[in-house]
Amino acid sequence: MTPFVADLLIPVGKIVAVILYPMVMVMVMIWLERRVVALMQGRLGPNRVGFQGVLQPVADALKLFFKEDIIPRQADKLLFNISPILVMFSSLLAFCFVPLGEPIRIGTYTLTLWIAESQVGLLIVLGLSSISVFGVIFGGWASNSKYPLMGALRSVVQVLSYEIPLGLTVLTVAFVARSMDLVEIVRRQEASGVWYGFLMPISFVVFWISAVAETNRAPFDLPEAESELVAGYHTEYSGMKFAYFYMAEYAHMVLVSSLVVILFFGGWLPPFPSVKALDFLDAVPGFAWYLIKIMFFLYLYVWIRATFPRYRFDSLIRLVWKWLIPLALANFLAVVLVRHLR
Amino acid sequence: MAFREIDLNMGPQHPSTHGVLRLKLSVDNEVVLRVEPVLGYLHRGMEKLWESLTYAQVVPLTDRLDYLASLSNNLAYCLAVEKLAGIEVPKRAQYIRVALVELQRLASHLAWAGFMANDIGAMSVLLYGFEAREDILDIFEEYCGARLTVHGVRIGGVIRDVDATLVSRIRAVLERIPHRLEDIRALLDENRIWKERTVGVGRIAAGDAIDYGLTGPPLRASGVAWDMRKDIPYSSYDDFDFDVPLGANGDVYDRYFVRLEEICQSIRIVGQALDGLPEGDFKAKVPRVLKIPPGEAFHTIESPKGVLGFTVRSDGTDKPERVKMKSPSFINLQSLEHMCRGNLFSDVIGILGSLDIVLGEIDK
Amino acid sequence: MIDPLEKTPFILARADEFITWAQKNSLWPFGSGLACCAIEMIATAAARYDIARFGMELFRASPRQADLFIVAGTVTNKMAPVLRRLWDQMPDPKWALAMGNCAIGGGPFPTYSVLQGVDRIIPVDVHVAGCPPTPQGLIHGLMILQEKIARSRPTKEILNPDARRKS
Amino acid sequence: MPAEKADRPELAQALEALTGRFAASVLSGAVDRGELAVRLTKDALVPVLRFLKDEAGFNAFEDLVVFDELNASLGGGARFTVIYRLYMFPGALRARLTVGVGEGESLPSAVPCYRSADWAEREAFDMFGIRFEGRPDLRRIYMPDDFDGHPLRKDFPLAGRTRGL
Repeated sequence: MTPFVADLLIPVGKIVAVILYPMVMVMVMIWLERRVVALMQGRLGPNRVGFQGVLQPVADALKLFFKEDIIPRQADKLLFNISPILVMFSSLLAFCFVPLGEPIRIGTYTLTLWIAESQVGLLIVLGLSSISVFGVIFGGWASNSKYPLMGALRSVVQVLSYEIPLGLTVLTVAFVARSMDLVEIVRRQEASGVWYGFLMPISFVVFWISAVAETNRAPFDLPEAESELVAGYHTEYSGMKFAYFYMAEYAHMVLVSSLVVILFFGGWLPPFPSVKALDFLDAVPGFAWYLIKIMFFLYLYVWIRATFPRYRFDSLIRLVWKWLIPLALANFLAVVLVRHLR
Repeated sequence: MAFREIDLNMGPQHPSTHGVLRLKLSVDNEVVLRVEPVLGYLHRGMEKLWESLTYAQVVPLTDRLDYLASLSNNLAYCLAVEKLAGIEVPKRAQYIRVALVELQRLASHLAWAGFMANDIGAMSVLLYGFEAREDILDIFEEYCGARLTVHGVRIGGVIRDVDATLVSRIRAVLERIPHRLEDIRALLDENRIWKERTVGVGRIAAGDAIDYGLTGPPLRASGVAWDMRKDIPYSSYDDFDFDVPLGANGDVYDRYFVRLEEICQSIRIVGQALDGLPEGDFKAKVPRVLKIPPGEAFHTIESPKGVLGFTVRSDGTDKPERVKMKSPSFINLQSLEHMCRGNLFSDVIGILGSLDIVLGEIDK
Repeated sequence: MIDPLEKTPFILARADEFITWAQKNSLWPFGSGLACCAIEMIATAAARYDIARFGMELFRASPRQADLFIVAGTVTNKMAPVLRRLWDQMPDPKWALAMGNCAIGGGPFPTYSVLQGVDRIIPVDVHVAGCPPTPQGLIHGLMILQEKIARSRPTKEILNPDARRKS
Repeated sequence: MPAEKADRPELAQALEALTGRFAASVLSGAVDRGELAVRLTKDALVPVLRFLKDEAGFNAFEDLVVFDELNASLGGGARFTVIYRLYMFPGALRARLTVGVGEGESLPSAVPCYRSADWAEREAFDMFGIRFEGRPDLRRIYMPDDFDGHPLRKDFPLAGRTRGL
């Protein structure tokens, strides 16, 4: 492979891919959510634009692109403009560190399916994904309006609280895998023969609940609770800036689902590695397994949304401080003890 | 994160004020200090308008008061006029009225369950409630051609007779509704989040409830068995066997529970009314131009929202001198502040939803 | 109005088609329920009629994110300034649909407190008659609006923003 | 027709006690169609309401109805007739108090006695311009604060004096 291809084209291709991949996933997710929720409610959902309505998110995005962009006169213009970008790009940037599979060998060249490999990839991804909350806070504050401000305040408390159990459960994974490298974590799961989700079910459950709360999704969608706060922190946003918030929420969901799959469900590994009769599953490319697993968790998001009412603020905080954090702490201690005794 | 007490303006355009109600809230860290409802955004001047219409022309306008239960409004007004004019309604018409009004109660409560759950965030229930409600609207559409503003009860009787086809269709719907109700109850009854949001929220004790003039399901949720259908039976309600479901705590959950139980009771009543449908006319002989000698009458019924009454005063012409409506939502809403004070902002929405107000009825 | 004989360059015509395709297929209504018609509007979004099929189920609670103002119900003089303000808060391009006789012309209420037609305060694109209109009627109105959007030429407004302000 | 409760002894007893105690103020009293109907002068309104609530057991306030007697007032009668409807639970009995109010006169408020009369009085003030004394916050409830006139008065035109917008 010529140096030109290796040094220039492939990085450029990767950059395009890392933008396209989350965006396509977001579009698919938006369509999926609207269709699946509709079907769960005995409706049909979007089915007019394109085959079965798959182009619906495209039409939505295009329409929003051509909408007028309103900045309220009382708003803090700089922060008002920055926050949607901050939210969108922190989610997209995190995707640079999320591997999509094992490196592929093309002749002598090794194509890695990630943009940046880092020994502390896990920390970076979590850190970047929590930056997006600043976008929410700034956006809510800069709107200079009461409902967005209340949404932003709710968001602060919620994210601050739920980061703790999230961090504690991630710690158990890092502890067991003895690595913070996302690729390495998957490899360790392959080597140990059991996915961490089955090894440490409590870690997985706490992580998942906290992750749903982190992404501001039902039943934890208090910062944008429609029946209470109109549209929450993005009430004053219109056009493309609103689209950024909207897409960032879904990008965040894709990111969190990817993390769950990598940390707890073996990433791109095929299921049942120890069952000889199912060896043919290895023939399916790892990326396909990866996508299937992500889709499952995205579906779970939608399922939860269609089923549960919204938490109230105090019970939300009670849930995390009285249940999740003690549980995560006990779980962490247990993991350390078991690991130490063995 | 202590921040000052702020005034929050909810409405008149807000997704969960059920229309164009405006609430002036004072909140301190989301804890509600004061609630002041501001009305009149849907004040259409109905009572003034009625004074310029004949007795029969008023009936279709009553549809637009409580638009989720238009037949109940028709019935209350017609009963008041009949009481004033001394019109004897045939037994068959009374039974048809009961069947229609109880179907309307089903529709209203099902829609309420949907709105309420949607306010709390369970959006699927809204769709399930409306799906079940569509079945009932189909019956209305077949009976008199309209879905929402039905205008099925007329002075002296009902608009037309029911035939065997309609009866069998109603029975089919009555069999389907419990299944739909099952779907809703499966999602909510034992749901932890739902219970956290509703149990013990918006409590009102029985004494306070009566003092505030609360009527209908919110009052019965506080354990007061005040139901006009039992207390002062009208339209042959004393012929039917039904229970008045009561709550114990007077909180939002009990209001939910009482309404869902009322759905079951209404199904029973409609079944009995259809079984025992007597032979006879569906309408009394009422002169085309109804002139009523001077006088005044007041009649109340138990509408899905509470005790609904009409005062009709006649001056001897073919138009009422004054029609005054006693609207249940109007009085029920007064107790909002009592229930909300000290609760969280999110609960205001739940409590408001649990009162089941309709702005058309409040603002007239 | 658009002059049908006026020539549009080929590229712009294609761009118009493209943009209006997106706009007409993604009409997010502003969930503004005023009176009885609001119930029928919700019924239209519910299971049996399901306007989600046309991508219109995202009832936005904030006017900033909505494209279509469905004036569903009686507009009173007290409510009229509020409605006008909400309309002004909606970003262009936006459309208004007057649902029901009250919104069209006061309906059965020729009284001291009712605004006799919402087009006195906001420009209405489609009127749907009925008291209240059935969900089928509302969907028909929405389809007419889609046709109207398909005939519009958004590029003209984008290239010449003054034209929009004048209209 | 609902069962008439004219023979219920409570109503007759209440009427007797009422006419005994407030003889000077009760203009007429009867038990009419299962209802205790009393016409009285407005100075005794609050004591009578209190008596009916605390001693006769009419614990719920149902409705406040105002009639504009424009024609009668031209002949010298009071401009408005105000009717208070009370309800007894349990028992399902009703009481009706009738008071006449002249143009520009005010009524003592029933709110200290029955909390649920609050908005009903505001409505009466908004629609007829009857003032109620001894209660806070007597503002218009339906019409905007700057609205001119009281719509339900007989001399107010249906379409209003000024066309809105």
